[in-house]
Amino acid sequence: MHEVSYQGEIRLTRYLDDAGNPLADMPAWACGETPWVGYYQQMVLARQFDTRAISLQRTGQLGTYASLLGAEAIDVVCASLMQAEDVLVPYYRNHAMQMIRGTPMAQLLLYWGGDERGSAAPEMHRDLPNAVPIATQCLHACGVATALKLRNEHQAVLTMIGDGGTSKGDFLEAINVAGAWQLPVVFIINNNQWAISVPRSKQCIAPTLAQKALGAGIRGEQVDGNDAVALHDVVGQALERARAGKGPTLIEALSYRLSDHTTADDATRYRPADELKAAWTRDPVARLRNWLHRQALWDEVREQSWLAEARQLVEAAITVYQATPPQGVDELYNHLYAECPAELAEQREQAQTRQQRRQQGGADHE
Amino acid sequence: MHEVSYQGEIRLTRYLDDAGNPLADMPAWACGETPWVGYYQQMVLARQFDTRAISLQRTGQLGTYASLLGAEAIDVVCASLMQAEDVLVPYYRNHAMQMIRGTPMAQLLLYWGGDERGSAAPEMHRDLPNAVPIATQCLHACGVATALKLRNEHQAVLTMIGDGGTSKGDFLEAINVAGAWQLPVVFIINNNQWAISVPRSKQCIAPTLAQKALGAGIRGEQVDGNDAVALHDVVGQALERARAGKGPTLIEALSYRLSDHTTADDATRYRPADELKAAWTRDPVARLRNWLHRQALWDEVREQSWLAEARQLVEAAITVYQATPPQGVDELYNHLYAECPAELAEQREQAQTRQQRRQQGGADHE
Amino acid sequence: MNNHAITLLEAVNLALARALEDDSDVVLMGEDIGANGGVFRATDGLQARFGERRVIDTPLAETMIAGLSVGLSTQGIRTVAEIQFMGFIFPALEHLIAHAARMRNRTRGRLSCPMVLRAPFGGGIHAPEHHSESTEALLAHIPGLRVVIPSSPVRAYGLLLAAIRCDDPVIFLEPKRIYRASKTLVEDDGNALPLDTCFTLREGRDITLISWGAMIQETLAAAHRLEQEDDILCEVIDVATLNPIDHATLIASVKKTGRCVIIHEAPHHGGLGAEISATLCEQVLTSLQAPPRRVTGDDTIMPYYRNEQLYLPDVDDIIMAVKETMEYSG
Amino acid sequence: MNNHAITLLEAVNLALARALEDDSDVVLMGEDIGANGGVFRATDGLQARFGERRVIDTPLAETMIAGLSVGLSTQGIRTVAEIQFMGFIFPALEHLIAHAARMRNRTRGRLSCPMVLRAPFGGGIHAPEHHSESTEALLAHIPGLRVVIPSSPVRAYGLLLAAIRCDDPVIFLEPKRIYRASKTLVEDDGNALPLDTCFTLREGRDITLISWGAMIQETLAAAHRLEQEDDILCEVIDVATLNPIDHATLIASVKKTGRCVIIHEAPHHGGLGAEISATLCEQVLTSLQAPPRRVTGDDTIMPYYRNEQLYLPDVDDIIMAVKETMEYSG
Ligand SMILES: Cc1ncc(C[n+]2csc(CCOP(=O)(O)OP(=O)(O)O)c2C)c(N)n1
Ligand SMILES: Cc1ncc(C[n+]2csc(CCOP(=O)(O)OP(=O)(O)O)c2C)c(N)n1
Ligand SMILES: [Mg+2]
Ligand SMILES: [Mg+2]
Repeated sequence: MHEVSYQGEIRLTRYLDDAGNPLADMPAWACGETPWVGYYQQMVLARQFDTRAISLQRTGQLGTYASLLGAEAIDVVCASLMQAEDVLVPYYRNHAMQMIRGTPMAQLLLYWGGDERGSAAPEMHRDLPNAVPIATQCLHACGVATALKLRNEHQAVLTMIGDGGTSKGDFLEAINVAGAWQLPVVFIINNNQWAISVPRSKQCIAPTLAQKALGAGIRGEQVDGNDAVALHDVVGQALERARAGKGPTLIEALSYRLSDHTTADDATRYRPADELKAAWTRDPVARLRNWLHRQALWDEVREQSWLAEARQLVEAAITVYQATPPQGVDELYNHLYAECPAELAEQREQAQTRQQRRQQGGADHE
Repeated sequence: MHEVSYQGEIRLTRYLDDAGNPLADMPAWACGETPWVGYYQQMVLARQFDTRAISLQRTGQLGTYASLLGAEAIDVVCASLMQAEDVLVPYYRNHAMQMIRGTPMAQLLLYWGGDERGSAAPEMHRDLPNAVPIATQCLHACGVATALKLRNEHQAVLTMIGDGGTSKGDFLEAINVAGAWQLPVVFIINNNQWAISVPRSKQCIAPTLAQKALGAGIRGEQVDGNDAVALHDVVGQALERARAGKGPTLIEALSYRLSDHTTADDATRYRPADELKAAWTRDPVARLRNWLHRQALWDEVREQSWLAEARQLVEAAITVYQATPPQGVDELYNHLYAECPAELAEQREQAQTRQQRRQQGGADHE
Repeated sequence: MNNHAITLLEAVNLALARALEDDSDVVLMGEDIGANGGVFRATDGLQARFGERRVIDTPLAETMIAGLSVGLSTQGIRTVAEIQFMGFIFPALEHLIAHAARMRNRTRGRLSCPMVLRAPFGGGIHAPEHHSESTEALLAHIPGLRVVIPSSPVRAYGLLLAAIRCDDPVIFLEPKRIYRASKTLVEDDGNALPLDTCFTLREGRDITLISWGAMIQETLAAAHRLEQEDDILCEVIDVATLNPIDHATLIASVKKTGRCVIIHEAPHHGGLGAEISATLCEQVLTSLQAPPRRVTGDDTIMPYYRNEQLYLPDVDDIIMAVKETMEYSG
Repeated sequence: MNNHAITLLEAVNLALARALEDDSDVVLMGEDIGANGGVFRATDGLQARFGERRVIDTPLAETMIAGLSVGLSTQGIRTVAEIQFMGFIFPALEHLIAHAARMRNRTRGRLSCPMVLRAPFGGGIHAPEHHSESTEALLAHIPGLRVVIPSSPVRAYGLLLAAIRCDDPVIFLEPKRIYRASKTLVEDDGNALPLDTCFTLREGRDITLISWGAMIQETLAAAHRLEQEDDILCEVIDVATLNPIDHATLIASVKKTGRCVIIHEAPHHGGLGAEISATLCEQVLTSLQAPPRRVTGDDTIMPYYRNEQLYLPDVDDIIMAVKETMEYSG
């Protein structure tokens, strides 16, 4: 004797096909210059930043770097839809989000150049710094959202995670408590199909990752992450629901990691070349450009002039980055505690002496 | 432009109403003496064990004890349906399961009496001992299931967890990997509505806990945990699917914790009395008795004689338990490593000396 | 409650109430801390008094509790989270070590984690497996985490207030064996105690006894008996804050007495007794008239309760170690 | 691969291959260890050779990796799990501490956890945050866990084989800074090295240098220079197994030399240097001609890579500590 005690479903939103053609008649809000041209420009800028960051790394001028190639639409649309007083809790691939939220590109380079000051930009307000340990950011986002709720601030928190990260307890505990407490959080899964070398299919047998929301009793949906229009629709509504106290949303944005995992990775070891090739036909940047071209909102002239501008912006940031002298040895000790404890202050002093010694050429030259 | 990319549902299985009346015509397999009378007897025995364990605790003869009152049907049916070569990975409330799997009651008492030998019964075969850290057993169950799979043994692993435990990452990671690897595991949630003082409603906003299976892409269902017939149906099929290589199942058994959380708890501090009273009308033991009475498979005479027998079995176990001398001090050191390292052997020797000293009355009497 | 003699447990409750009262940014969070008042009653009555928004029962997930606390505290909410028993703290460690301890350093001071994680710890109460651990050394090894352990009602009150007001993450470990051991007068004056100092509980001439948590009881009892029976005058120091440690006080004392015994319940190997012993040797070797001794738990698992007394050091163990140290000659 | 000069990393690979070859109950598991061969290539080629059933890519969850390993190993599957970087080991700790370390003791020997958890550790490779930690002290404090760290290709091969064959859970930490530092001849003879002994790498008369992992390089370099330049003969000991430690070898050496310096990368406070220093003082106080010294990381967070060299001890630091110890006089 069986009865149905629960039914749930996940929907997928798409507006543009791979070539940037509307899949059906476009709604009115989707037409016109704003916000699409701005989105496009940010996406181009992000890609320019990415290209240069990789080349800096290749020439020994930057540390291991996580490319956002292929995730430009997700990053740009999410960040653009956020209000200044919303809070971003990023993962390590959200450079464009951070730029749009106000972090100068030079600071992003500092971060990836192995300098803590990259996370210290005053422009970051109360946004959290990058979380490297997978999925931990999801719980921080819930904590921040709880703080907003306790203070009756009607703002949203947005956090992102990769497809691989959805297997880790932190993410699953986070969506559960977000539901239980109806927190104003939007969780975005950047499902780029790979977690380093592990394909999406090996993380989870469920056909969608969005359906993890059903287990937590929260709203979950899929969106084409290469489709800026669809992202604008889905993420925008989720942020509004969060701000209106209507609870959390889990959004699985379907994308593809067009790059290696990081500059330390070599994806040819494990990833079929034709899969990558096919993914390029869904490139989010080309798709939006085509759609704008089609509507005569963009053309080759604007493209070239924006590309030049983007290049300039990035080069200027690189110059600032490269001109930034390293932190002094005391900075290893200054920020650990609100006030430096006696023993640590002593270690700081010894470290300063040692550093002088090292600069003067070692123990023998004392 | 939205399309539906996933649909899922959870069903609830029940055969008997609260009073033990069939909710509809009963299937043929549900009628007759076997296995129902055996189930009933085990449930009565379990309750007798439970009653006496609590009284031992109250009189200082046993440590903190977690009562299984209200979960008898779940435990008895699950354990009875398991084959000897299946593996049980219990949590701390599965006394009846362990008994039925072969652990002598005296050993169970030893465990709750603060003696490691309680988990050493050779009758436990390769079953795991109780897991106290919430939800950890679910991952162990997956590990055991992976071992079975690697060795091509077509057996099942069964593990249990409480409603509260479903919020913890271990459980969620476990059902995910069980799905990804199609492991032969049956996860039973004993949803007794409370996690110590925290009600089910505060753990998760989803209407069922079974739907967490949907997020992991595995089969999930609800069953009336006070209904031995429904349990027999649902758990039996899940175990068979597991053994047949058809993958894992998550079963949410709806029950009620008719006791305090443990003997260290006082549920009147947080639990409405009328809720408890209402829950007693769904008592699994009375329900099965009524159903057996109705079919003339049980009567007051058999009841009394079985009760007497159950009492005897339990008292005999208590006698064995109470007659068991404590372990020697060397036993603190003998089982940590396969071979006792030199330093630890030295500590063992000193501990033996110290113990002699203590028994002789302290430092002054050396 | 002003001016009543109270237990250590009640002092914890009193400090929590005071902190909630004084600062609307203080929030408590944990499993069963609401209506139930915590499994030990440390939060008894606080939800009724301060409401469900400030005294919050969480879902059952320690990783989550720690992760939420990190997020909350970055926004200036002083989160006092409870882990029900220290044996269940492990899932919280990633957030404590990788985030709470680092947030200020990582952002060069832009954000910080003014949070407290409370957990009862230690053995001796006849509890089930995993309810008797002393793993303070794991936490005290982490730069950026302050680790604080009170050993009396007065210090529980003052140190917990200090921990909550501290702008750094603090692990506050409560010795549950002495939760209700004795009552002393605690004034609810809102005064915090310092987190950068050891407490000298008893001055002495002959030897320094160094301990923390519940073992302070046995240590004081040993000192008392040693004075009575053998005229050995022990200086007794409660380390109280295990990271960063106030080594200066310990060093000064051992310079004076020339001898020391360090007492803790946690296993010997890599316990904090090692850090203290090593630092003393390194700093005051020439003042030492005998090797420092450690009286600790052995390097095995705390046994189930029937045999737990076989594991725990007792007063006689301390007395013997002291006597042997006093009698040491090269 | 027989008789080729190989790196420490290749020696790890060689030992894993040998173990997979010899015992069908050995299974490898971890993130990216399959087709990718591990982010450092420690498992390169093994999945191709031994198949997906024995070299298993897991979903991304360290708690799960540890929990599965516990379950698998209770059934006699010798699971060799990889944690990609030691900075991500924290979610695994509950299963390591509460289960792997206890299973044998808890069941009085009925079940056990013959598993190995491998993780690369330590700084100096210009990696991002959390990729440079040295938290071996946390693990070595846990009774029941063996903690093993190789410092050369030969020891990597022999100790890893021993770890896999050991019937206890072993944490095997690989010093990634020297993964490819040098090549030496390693015979693939299937012979394991003992897990209960330190390795004396260099005999010496004047002072004992005690270290492990990557710092063995700097320690040996310092010993070399001290001999060349100052005629100071250092005995160099690689502790190798950090729990249980072979204190006897250390004690014998320091009894002989009368002096010692302990070198590790991990933070000073509560690091294993403290345990070694304390034990030496307690056991051989009268043989000590100078206080033991610790050359360690400071009690702060390993900085991001631009400044990581400011954190790591170097050869000169060791040399200075040795000289000061040699010159010590009361
Ligand atoms: C807890 C933890 N484990 C392992 C790693 C190492 N690691 C870094 S990124 C990564 C894969 C992440 O994949 P995914 O979540 O899909 O995100 P993506 O990088 O593809 O955007 C891994 C395993 C880590 N950073 N944290
Ligand atoms: C990791 C962990 N955290 C906390 C506890 C303390 N604790 C023991 S039982 C329990 C509640 C469990 O509730 P539930 O999962 O519903 O199972 P039930 O006891 O109701 O069967 C708690 C919090 C624990 N044992 N392990
Ligand atoms: Mg990915
Ligand atoms: Mg429950």
